Amino acid sequence: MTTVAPSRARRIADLVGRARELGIVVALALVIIPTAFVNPRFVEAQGIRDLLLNASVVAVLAAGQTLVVVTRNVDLSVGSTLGLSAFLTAQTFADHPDTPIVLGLLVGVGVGLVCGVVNGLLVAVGRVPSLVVTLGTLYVFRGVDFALAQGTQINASNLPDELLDLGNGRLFGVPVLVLITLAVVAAAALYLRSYRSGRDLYAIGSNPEAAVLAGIPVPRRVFTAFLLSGAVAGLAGALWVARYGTVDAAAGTGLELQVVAAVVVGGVAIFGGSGTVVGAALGALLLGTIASCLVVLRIPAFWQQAISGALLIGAITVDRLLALRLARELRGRSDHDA
Amino acid sequence: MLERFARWETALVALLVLVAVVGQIRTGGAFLDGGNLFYLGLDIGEVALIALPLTLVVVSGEIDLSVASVLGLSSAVIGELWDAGWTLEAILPTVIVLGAVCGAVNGLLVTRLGLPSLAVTIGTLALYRGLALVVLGDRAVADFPSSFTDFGTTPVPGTWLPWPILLCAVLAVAFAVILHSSSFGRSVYAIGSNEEGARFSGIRVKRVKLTLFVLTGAMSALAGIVYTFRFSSARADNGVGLELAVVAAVLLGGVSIFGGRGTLGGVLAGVLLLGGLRNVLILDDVSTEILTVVTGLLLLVSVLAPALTARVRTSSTGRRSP
Amino acid sequence: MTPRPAVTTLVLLLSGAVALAGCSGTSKNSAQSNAPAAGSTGAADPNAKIKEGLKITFLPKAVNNPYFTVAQKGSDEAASAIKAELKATGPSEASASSQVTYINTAAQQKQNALVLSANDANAVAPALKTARSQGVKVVTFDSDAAPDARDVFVNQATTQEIATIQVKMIADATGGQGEIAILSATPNATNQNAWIEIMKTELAKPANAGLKLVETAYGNDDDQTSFQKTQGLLQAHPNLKGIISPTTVGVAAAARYLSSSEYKGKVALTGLGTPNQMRDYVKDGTVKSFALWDPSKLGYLAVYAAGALASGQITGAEGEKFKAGDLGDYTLGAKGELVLGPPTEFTASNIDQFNF
Amino acid sequence: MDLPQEQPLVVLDRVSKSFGAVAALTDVTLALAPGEAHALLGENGAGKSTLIKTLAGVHRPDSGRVLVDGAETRFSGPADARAAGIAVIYQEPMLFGDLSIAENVYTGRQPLKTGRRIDTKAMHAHTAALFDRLGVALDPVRPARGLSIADQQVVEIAKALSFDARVVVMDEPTAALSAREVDRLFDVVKVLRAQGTAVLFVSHRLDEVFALCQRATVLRDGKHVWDGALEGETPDGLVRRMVGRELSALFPKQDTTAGEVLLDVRRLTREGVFTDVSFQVRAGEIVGLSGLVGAGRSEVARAVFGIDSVDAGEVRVNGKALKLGSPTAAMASGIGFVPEDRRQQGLVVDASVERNVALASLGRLSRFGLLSRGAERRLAQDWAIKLSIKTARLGAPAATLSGGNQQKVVLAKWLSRRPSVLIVDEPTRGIDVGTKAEVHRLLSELAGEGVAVLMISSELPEVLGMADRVLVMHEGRLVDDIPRADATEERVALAAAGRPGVVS
Repeated sequence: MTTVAPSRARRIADLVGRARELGIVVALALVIIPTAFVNPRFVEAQGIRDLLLNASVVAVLAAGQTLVVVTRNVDLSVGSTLGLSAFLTAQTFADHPDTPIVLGLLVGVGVGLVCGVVNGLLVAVGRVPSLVVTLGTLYVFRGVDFALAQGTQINASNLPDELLDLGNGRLFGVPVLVLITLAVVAAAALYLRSYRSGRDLYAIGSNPEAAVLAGIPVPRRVFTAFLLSGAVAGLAGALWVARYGTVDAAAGTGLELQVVAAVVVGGVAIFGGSGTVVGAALGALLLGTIASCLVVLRIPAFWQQAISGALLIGAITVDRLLALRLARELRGRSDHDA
Repeated sequence: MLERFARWETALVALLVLVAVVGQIRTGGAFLDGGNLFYLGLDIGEVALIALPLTLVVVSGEIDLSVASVLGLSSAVIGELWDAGWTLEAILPTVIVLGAVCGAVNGLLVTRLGLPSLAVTIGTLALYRGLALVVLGDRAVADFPSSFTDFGTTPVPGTWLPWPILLCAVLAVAFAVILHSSSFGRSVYAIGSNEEGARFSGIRVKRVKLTLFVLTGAMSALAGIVYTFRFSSARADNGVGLELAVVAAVLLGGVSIFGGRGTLGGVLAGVLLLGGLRNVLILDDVSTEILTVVTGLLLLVSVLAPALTARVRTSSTGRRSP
Repeated sequence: MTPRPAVTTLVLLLSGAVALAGCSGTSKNSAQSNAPAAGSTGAADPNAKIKEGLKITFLPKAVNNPYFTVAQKGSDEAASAIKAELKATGPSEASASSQVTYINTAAQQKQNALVLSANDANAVAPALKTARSQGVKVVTFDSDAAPDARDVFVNQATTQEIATIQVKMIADATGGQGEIAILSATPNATNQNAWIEIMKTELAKPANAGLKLVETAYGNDDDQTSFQKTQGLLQAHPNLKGIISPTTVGVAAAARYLSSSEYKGKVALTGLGTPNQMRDYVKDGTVKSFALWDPSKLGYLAVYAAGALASGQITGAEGEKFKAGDLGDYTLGAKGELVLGPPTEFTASNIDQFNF
Repeated sequence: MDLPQEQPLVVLDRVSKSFGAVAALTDVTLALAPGEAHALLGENGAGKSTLIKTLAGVHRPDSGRVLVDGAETRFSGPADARAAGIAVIYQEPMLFGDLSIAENVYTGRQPLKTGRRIDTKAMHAHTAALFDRLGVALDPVRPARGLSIADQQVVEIAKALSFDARVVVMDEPTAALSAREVDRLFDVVKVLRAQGTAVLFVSHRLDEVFALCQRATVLRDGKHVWDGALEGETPDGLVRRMVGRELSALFPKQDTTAGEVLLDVRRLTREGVFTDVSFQVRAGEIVGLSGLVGAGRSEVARAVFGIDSVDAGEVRVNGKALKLGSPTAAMASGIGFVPEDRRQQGLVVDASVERNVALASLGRLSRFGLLSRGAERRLAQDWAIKLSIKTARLGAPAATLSGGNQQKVVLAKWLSRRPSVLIVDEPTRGIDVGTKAEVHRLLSELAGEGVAVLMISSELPEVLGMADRVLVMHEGRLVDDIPRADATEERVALAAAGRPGVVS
């Protein structure tokens, strides 16, 4: 157990850890630069703003999802949570046009929190697999949404201008929505990186049994992860209203798969333990950018979905190969004992 | 003996009976009417066909979310080939082989590269649906001869039984035999309960799993054929979102998402329960949103109930071993 | 252990199942046409009174679509006028096949008539035929089913009128010069595809020679998708001068994007939209004019037609006449088609008179 | 050395704990005084693990009290035990592979800076300082994944040091360590004792126990048998207390004449795991494979059976070359393999006994792929009787059986295939003494019937008593091949420590 050639093992681990974020940035460049050549508008201010705006809702959801996925769980109900929160937020504004914006956003967050509590209780206390629980609540939340909406739609004209400005306004040329997204991603990243309870989430996902032995309150932490994921999805719902101005009960249907895809492309291990919020957010940006590029490059719309799917599979394959490589390197390095 | 009563399958059958009785009363006898049962059968046909192989996949501890996309892809290919002048007799086997290939891609990614099937099939969910759009685009092909579409729209002569359900029943027997009475099925359970243990017992884990994914692909393609003929409409977006309904039915049928546990009978009861409940609620003019909520709640109950009874049982007898 | 035999058995069974489907070669060219239409039975009695207590099912494309919520209001009015029992039901997502269950249920419930807007003209046809064979009268509105699968189709306006007015509006807004694009609903939407065909003919006319259609995009009648497709169109075509969106969801999303972007006022937008959704954009100058019929009147007329059918006043043959309450007299056109009337053009000057 | 006379730090007072019908601990009392190194002795399955987990707060005792500093305490979880100053170092440490070493040391107790943020720099510095104290050079920043068991143990010890634990429990810490590492560990323990820490030391190596500890407690079958000062005690006396009978009563290997070479392993290499391993096992022979945990013994067995792939070398069974990397091929050639981890590898614990017995014979039990349940049941009944498997019914899940009976089910699974080569990995780990003797008799009978048996075991007496020859591995290489006559505890231990053949 003498010297373990520390710098080398560390370097490899670091490289693989960062390779993911670097890789996405490179991929982004590979996608954007040729597109910009073909169509310079793509990288003008409006084009860049649109790219960021398109990715922002998914990026926010991906940040919340990361908290759950690193604990070896998954939250498939985010799309429905977003829909429910979007509708209730919009309705609050439509019924009470004088509602302060912050209060309205809090309504969204509150709705999300309630959904998160339901998921969290079922998973952490009921000890039921999260995949099944959140698949169930995916239906339940959406059903409640339909029941509340009763086929109505809330339009931009019913919503206060301040809210819509939030979705379209800019601060120093950057859309406010993008700033909010950055704030959420930064907060989640900070939490996961620099707080004890955040690190606990990684520990739980990395080795649940050891987490119990290490005295980590596993159920409470998992509950918190779902709670936060719900709250973030709720906030995303409120942002959705601000961005699109039109909300009916179907808002955000099917979004969960996009979010999981973004998280996975972003390098978060689907079985927990590793991955970063920044990676997940970059994953969302990459997927959104590719979709936009295909439109701009006038690639038939029909190809877009196939390309996203192929990309997702490519990403997890590369990940897996890198992980195997890393494992081999680490194993080689610790057989030293000379 | 008591355990037998506490089994989830028993509860499911009881629920089914309850739904049938209440449905019959609430709808004034319309529920168990032959005509209604025919429609009920049509409605659950595709879900049942896909649920059969998916049960085996989930018992083996994996999952396949790409099933509905394979259905869509096969429907799109049927349309495209039909437009290109192929005969249906040539198209149908081609499509089933295509489905098997889709399944093989899933299976190879899972077994050869060791990727988690959840992530892989979320990817192929998008990929196969995307390919369906590439193949058929925005077109809808509808001019199939009635000799074929009748398969999806008429009952077996002299009965109320829809043809797809007859097909499904035959295949259900085959799958039940495979899962419950064959050495292959025994391997599937062993892999699902303890993959390592299965490997140490000489079971070819990778090959079994690959076979299951191929079967699932082929059956999804078959469901695509049924779907296409039932609506006499080949479209790229056929069956969007159906994967959740199938997974819900399988889980409701008592199959453990972690593998190793579940029966085909339970899954069929799950399919019937979801379909029957839906049918009763629609007949009774209950609104759609309630349907969605009920589906979700049933799913939650299906996992909560066993978890809770298990906990009650262990707390009464104590844990077995450290 | 040997998994082989079991699997072989299954593969055989699967192939058997396929073989079961047919024996001789059946291709597109050899196939005979579908069975002849069920056709109208019996003769119309123009003097028959509309029966009371008719049971009618109202089936929109999806229950949460605001357009149909408005149409349903009209149908409720008509139903209370003819003392019919109207039941609105339907799927929560507008997929091609989801309506079939509800059609079957209507037949099962022995409804007198079914009023629906078809998600897919062909996918609903077999179920509709079965329903008709069980005595259910079928009226389609807004979006037709295969003509041999229904009795009457209530068209909002003729296809020609709808296409023409939109081309006229975009020509006005762009000054008749420049590239234009279309933002449609789903790629399979029957209505939109028919309108787009005629729009293309219109655009080919010398009067519209300055307009060049560069792309047709599909927003899938989904707000977010339509929104992003609008973005894509503008980026892909730097010289784009105008967009036509012949769908209420698409036009609202496109307007919303334009009004918040740099393209506001530079790129013209028109199409089919509801006054409530579009009011702000007309007032802030994003949109000069758009068109639509009144969906509630459409629902009203459809229910009256259903009542007339179920009471034997009409059978769906060309030339038959009936009185549709407040809307007055209507005459059936070819293939059992009724036309509500010309679409209304909404501009800043008249939009405040409408509320739907 | 004087016994510490102060008040004990921790006392387990007449603690009992059972799992279902199995009583793991019955009225066990244990007291740990400050500054003492206390040995906990007992055979596998005597209840040591349960006792440790009770101290660690993982298990709550059914009856009895836990006293900390004389006050009765209830641990509602591991966090409580840790808060009370009790650190447990498990035999196979439980680390978080994805997290850095430093984070593993400071899980839940990371040093903080302003805003309650984790002070990563300080954490790395503290960890490096701990490793300095231990005299090891591990990089605090690298992830724990891929560390050797010895290194993982060091991380665990650093963790215990980091929160100034007053009671440190070490569960067979030396099993995987080289002699030099053991010396270093003992130095660390002395430092701990000097600080007034109590060390509870679990080991099968009695020489280490005598070198390190002042007092000992012996458990047998979950009961407290003896405790007292080690001064004046002899290893033999302790073993008698642990086993409860004379050693000679065990290990009834009959003498057989070795026949044909049935298993011939030639220059087998798996990079980074084992290198250039060659040996033969003949019909009627029991060959022991000995060595420290982690020396590569189980890995060789796994490779021969085809679970893991190899990079070089070949295996011949009955003279024919075996296709490597395929358990199916290994089974077809006549190899049976009773793996190390019974619950994870040997059994499908959720499945019934009969299904487990039949699991390796599915092909033979079915026709056209259809399984005959009658044949399956007959097979299971047959072997349940032969091996006297004690179970309420054959349909009961294997999880409900005791460890010994579970092991018999695994044996039945392989014996029903009539193997010509049987590899058994730790065949008697964690099973009771009676069953243990049955397993030994069975292996001996098999050899008598001409089966070639390769037995991997960490229990030296078992290896010495059963094996015709003893192979010893050290760090992935086969270092010694000792005939029965020359096999002594000392020689095997020296070879395992990397110094073969230096017996005086």
